Amino acid sequence: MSGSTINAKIRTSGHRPWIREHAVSFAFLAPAAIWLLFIVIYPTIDTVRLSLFNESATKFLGLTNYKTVFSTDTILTAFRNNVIWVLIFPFFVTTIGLIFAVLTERIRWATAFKALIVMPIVFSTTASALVWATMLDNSPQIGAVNAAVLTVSDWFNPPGAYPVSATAGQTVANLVGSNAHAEKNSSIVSNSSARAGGMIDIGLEDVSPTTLALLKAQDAVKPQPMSGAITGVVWRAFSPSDPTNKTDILPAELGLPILRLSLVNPQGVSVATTTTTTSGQYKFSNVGTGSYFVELVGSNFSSGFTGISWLGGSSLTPVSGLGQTAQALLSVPLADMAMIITYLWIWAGFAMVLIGAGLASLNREVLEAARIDGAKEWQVFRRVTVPMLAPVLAVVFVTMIINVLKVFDIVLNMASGSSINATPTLAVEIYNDGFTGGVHSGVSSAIAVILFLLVLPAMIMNLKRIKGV
Amino acid sequence: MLASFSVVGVNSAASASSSTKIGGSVSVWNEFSGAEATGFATALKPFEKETGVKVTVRNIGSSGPTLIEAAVAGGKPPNIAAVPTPGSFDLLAAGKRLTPLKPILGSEVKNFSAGWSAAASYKGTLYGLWLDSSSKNTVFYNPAVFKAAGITSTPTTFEQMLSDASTIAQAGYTPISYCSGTAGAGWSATDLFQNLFVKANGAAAYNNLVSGKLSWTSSDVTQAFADYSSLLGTNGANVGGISNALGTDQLWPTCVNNVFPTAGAPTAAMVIEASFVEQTTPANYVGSDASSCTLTQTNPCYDYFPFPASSGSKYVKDDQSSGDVAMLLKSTKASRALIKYMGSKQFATLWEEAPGGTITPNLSVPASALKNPVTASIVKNLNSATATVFSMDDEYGGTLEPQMWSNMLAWVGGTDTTAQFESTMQSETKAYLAANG
Amino acid sequence: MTTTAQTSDPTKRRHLLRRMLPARGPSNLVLGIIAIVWLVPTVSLLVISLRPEADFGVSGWWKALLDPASLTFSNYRVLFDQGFVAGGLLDSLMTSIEITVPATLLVVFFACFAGHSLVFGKWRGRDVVFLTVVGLMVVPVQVALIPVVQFYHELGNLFGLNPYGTIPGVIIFHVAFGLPFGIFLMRNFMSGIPMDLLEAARMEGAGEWKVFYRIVLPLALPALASLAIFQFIWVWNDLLVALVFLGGNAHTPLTVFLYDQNHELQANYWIISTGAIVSVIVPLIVFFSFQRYFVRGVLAGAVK
Amino acid sequence: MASVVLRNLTKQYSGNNAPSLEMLNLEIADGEFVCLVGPSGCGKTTALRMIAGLEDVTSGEIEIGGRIVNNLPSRDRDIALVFQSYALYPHLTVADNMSFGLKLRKVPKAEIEEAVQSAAKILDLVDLLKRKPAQLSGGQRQRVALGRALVRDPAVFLMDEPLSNLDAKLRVQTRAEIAQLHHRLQATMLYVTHDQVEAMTMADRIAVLNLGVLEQYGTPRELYNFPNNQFVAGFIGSPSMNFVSMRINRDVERVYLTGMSADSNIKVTLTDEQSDILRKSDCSDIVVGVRPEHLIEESIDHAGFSAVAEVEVIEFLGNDEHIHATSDDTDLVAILNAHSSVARGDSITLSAPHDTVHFFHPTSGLRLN
Repeated sequence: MSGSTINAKIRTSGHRPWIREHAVSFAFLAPAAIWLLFIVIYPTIDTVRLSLFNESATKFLGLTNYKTVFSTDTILTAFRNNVIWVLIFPFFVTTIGLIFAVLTERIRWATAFKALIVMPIVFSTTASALVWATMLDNSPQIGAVNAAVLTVSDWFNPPGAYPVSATAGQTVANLVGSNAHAEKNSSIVSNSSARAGGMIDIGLEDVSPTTLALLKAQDAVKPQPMSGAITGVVWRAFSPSDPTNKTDILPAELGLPILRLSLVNPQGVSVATTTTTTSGQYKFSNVGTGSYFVELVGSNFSSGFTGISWLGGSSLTPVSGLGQTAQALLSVPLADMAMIITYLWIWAGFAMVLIGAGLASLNREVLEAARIDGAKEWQVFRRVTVPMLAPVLAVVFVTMIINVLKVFDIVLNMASGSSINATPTLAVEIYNDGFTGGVHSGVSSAIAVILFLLVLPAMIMNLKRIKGV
Repeated sequence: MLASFSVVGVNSAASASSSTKIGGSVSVWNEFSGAEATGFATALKPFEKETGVKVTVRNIGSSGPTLIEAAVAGGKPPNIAAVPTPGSFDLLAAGKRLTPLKPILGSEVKNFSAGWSAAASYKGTLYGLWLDSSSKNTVFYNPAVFKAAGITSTPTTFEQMLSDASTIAQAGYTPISYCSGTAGAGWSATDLFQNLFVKANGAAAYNNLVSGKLSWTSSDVTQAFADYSSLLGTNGANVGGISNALGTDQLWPTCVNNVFPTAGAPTAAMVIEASFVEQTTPANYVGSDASSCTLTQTNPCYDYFPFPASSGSKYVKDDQSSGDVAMLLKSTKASRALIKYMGSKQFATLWEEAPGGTITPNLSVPASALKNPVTASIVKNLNSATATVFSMDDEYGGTLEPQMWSNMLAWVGGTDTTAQFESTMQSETKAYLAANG
Repeated sequence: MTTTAQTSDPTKRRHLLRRMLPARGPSNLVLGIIAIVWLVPTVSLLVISLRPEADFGVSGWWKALLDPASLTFSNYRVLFDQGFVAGGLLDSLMTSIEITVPATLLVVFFACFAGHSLVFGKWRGRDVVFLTVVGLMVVPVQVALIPVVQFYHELGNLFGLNPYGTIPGVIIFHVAFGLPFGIFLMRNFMSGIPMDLLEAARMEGAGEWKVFYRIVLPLALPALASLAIFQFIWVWNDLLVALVFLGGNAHTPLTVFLYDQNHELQANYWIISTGAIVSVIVPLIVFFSFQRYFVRGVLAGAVK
Repeated sequence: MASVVLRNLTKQYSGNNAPSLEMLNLEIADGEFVCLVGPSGCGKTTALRMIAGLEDVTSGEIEIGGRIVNNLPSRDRDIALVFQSYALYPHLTVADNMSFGLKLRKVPKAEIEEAVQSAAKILDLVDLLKRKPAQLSGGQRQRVALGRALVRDPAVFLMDEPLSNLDAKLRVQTRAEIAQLHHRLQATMLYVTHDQVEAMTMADRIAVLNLGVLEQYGTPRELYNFPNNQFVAGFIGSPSMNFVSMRINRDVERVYLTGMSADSNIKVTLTDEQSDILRKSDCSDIVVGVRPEHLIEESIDHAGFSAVAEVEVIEFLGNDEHIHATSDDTDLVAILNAHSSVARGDSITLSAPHDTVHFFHPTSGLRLN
């Protein structure tokens, strides 16, 4: 063999292919690496640097910006909101995903169902926020959610024909025009009393012409007295020709139809009921001895359900007896809940798909073994299925924590003017602070670094878990 | 056009004599939409034709200041931007992003009153040009509803306004349809407070409050809120209730349509908002009483009265206004020419003439440009103001603006007492002023 | 990919399972109700977009269901009649496509290359590189906005090519923020490709490039599809990046178009709902056409 | 066709203490079929992958066809490898799988076509050429993998346990086919398996590896009859050889073996020749080995090995049966004719003739006779 010469030749050229192989490998990595270096890594490092400088990045401040973060109310509010999101959302989305995943195992149209539930993920957050802002509109005439609540509410608390808008500061007392006063139970009782054959007229004001048009009210006409009966008229005692005259029935003043009336004795006990005609007249026949008052029953003025202001500025838990800051930090804005509901709508499908996959890969024989061991269906679920699914559930849960820590779009798109101050999250604060008063923002960078540090452990946890799925 | 020809400076090739074609293009960012945008484009046409400059207008919506900041940082600001927020104007001027306009505008400077010029200056240098203005000193009302309540003349004092409101309520109408603005953005609630404060205490006190020289906890502020309460406390002040003011459904133009409905009968009598209500109203108001009112450009079925001051107030003619201030971010021959044109009589006249009800603080506009008597009256009122202030939320750029809205709505909704509002505002203003100097 | 022998087994199992579960009736009912609840918001958007503008503030959208004759395409007609006017709906639609398609393709290609390098390369430290990339998934987008805007400005100063305010500027940003997830997904998928296949190809004379595009790329196609769908939907639905980098531009994507409408003085609900439907159609088509890959992507990308 | 020579081939993975392969020397003649056998982890696959160029060589030399190929990439070594997993490209058809390498080499289309057709014919794949691997059965896939190697017409075929994924019946059949293929092609083949039956049936020569060390290299017959050491003796043959430890007693006139306990049931008698060898050995104990197939159930005269054992388990295999029996706490396995009437619990005598008894050194394991 001519070993040595061949050897030498190959050895000298021997390392080239090795290097070339790696060169190709590096070349493969290069585009991604360069891209990430300039657009992701550099800004991240720059953010850490900026967080230690003043707003215009000219003076080193050390940790001052971090101190500012923890002593600024708006940023603390953002922290609070992140906490609310993290505490509520991952739990619910995982639970809902689990329920859906388990239930879909048992139906034939599971594919269609899953597609339907997953669908919202592909919607832009802008569109989703828009849809849900409309769904949650506080007028039951527009918002489907409040309309649904209204339908239920009307069974128990139907609105009267002459609803009083309590939220506008209107009270039953405002309605009183003449010869009557409002009682504590929201009813209106005549000032004068009458015996059989007598008459009681009551004038009301503040009654919307629209309502009267709707009820086809006619001009008020004073009825004739009748023996053995108490009669009278209830009318809208307002005329543009003489706005201050509440006692006389002026031309074109309308009677108030379908008012429910009650005849009450001086002890306040109702002895008879009736309703008014389209011209506002009423009649109580066969009235006994003694004098009686006429009562306009409170239910006439009930406004019923007027809608929940989901996206308004109200909070779920107004804690009284605490300092203002503490109160602000402990309350849960209703708008947060509205956004969480929207987010559940978006992400439930994601949780369902992941958990469903976990469910499909479960060893069925273990479940069957449990059944053979005598476990009931619920026990199988509770003691075997769920524990076996634990790794998947954990991945969903932690993924959602990461997701929710970075929550941004939904808040930007959904918060209304009145809830805009109550609902920002850290990511929103980074955005808000970053572009105010010039674009260098130390505080904004400090928030970003903190957010980064908050997400990181969740991410590490997930990567460890995900290998087990 | 010819008038400006005589004062051509080195920089003001703007005069654009018909023989000079400048060419090139100018980018303009603003927040005009709908009819305003159309009118703006119409008003720019002669300039484009004369100079051969192509003007690209872009509506940057309400995130305008953010986008301008980003564009400046990105090295590609627009040539000209117009914002409704004097606050962000000040920040940009302070950051030396703007070009001084006095040498560029030349004689056009004289088209603006000293007040409006001052409002377009930063530390004494003129950096801006008010393109349009709105009077916030306006209360629009439905004459048919006033008639139905037996009210024959509009109120001239705040007290009279309260008593009229009470009468209207008795008649079964909501006296005041309270706008919570787009998505409840609190600016309307803020405007109302500002009207009350400036009418009672005058523009100087108002500006002191803005600049932190007057404390939010002062009795003047407290009194303004007391007045505010008495107005809202008038039963049924607000269509759908106060909680709706804080929600999302009292959207613009719903609050206007309560007074000037597109269908059916009106449910409310007055809407207290700026003159841009007009831009919403004529377009869709069918008139509440078709027999007596035929809606035309010259005969609107709506009317307004100036927001009244309490009887005895010295500041009846101190008004609140708003508008869009144009500024030169990137100076080129074409953009200088354009901003000079924007200060001209021709531009302002064309813009006011265009449908949409835009009015400008440009004094050179002839009265004949306004065919609508309501608009004409508003302009007259605007120009006769002894002092003009801007909305505080506009003066405060950035974070204080939404903070103030939110605080205001918390007060309106009854979550915060007046004292709580005052102390919150005081500390937030202090922090804001400390940060933005 | 599956033989008949493989699929028959699980179905048999499923039948067995079904028999052992309690009655399906209640499940069907409960899920039916859930399905309706889930569908309602989407239907509401569709109905609102089909109602006359004036009806919005007057009555709930469900009223239109009782009176289908009141529905009209006029909102769509108005929007589409604008044609490709800058800032109009169709122009925005085009801009969305112009941004989304390149941003998707670039991420897919670069992630494939990088995944190949990280899985099949034999250089030291590739685990460290991979972990770094995964770590980058944590970085919130907001963090990078300002520095990148300034970086673009610098590019303009140095080379006269400032991507700020241009579509490529948005694409560059999206590609960068799509890559960590893309690399993560591709690397995870590729590590499931048997090394034997690559060795076989190498032995048969394939160089690294040939191994990549003749063997790895075809095999990674499902993951590639998942990634493409995810990236497509992510970019298509992005508001923030487009707003900051393109907000002042005449041509903005659909999300910015919608956001602008949403926040102006007048709530143009008819434009918004109609525009929202248009904006949702493309991702929906993508979703329903490639549902399988989408679900696979969900499974693979659980950490994003 | 080419010979393969391995010289002091060593593989040391970083992080491992012992090398995975230590100083392997092996010469494979041109056209020879060599099996590398050994338990898992013995280094046989490592050796193969080093020859294939898939693993770096720590030290030593690999020579294929007279060329030292240590630093040549796989593609330049003129080899083909059949993987244990077959490594068929799932996205390509059978035909494309087979022609992949040729296409890369830019072989003219017609030539490729011809090569594929002829390989397909040999392997009975003609009807399957259009299919994808997923549509094939295990045996078919295996043949495609072979076909892919075949069309390349390499100097050396390398096979890495190519039959391990097949069921028992198919394995026997394919084993024969591969053997036949080798006869037909007369190609150099290096075949890795852990199954000694495969090695015995197919190989010209077998290399037995254990713990990275070559234990023995020889023809199947050599390995069976003259295993170098206890490991090879135990590894080759099924069931494996019985081993019994015994004590060496060196009398003045003779050497004899006794059981480890006093009352042992096992007796081994030695021939003179064997006595001589043991006398010369330096140890006091010895391991006696006897294959199960050499044990018979009767006492014979002059038996080399005999043991009285109690039957514990009987495995009936049809023609014959495996008897597991215990004697002196030592398990013995014997293959007996199925007609024997042995029953569980019986006490039987198992014997084997002198010439079938092997002696191994108790510590080094080396064969003494």
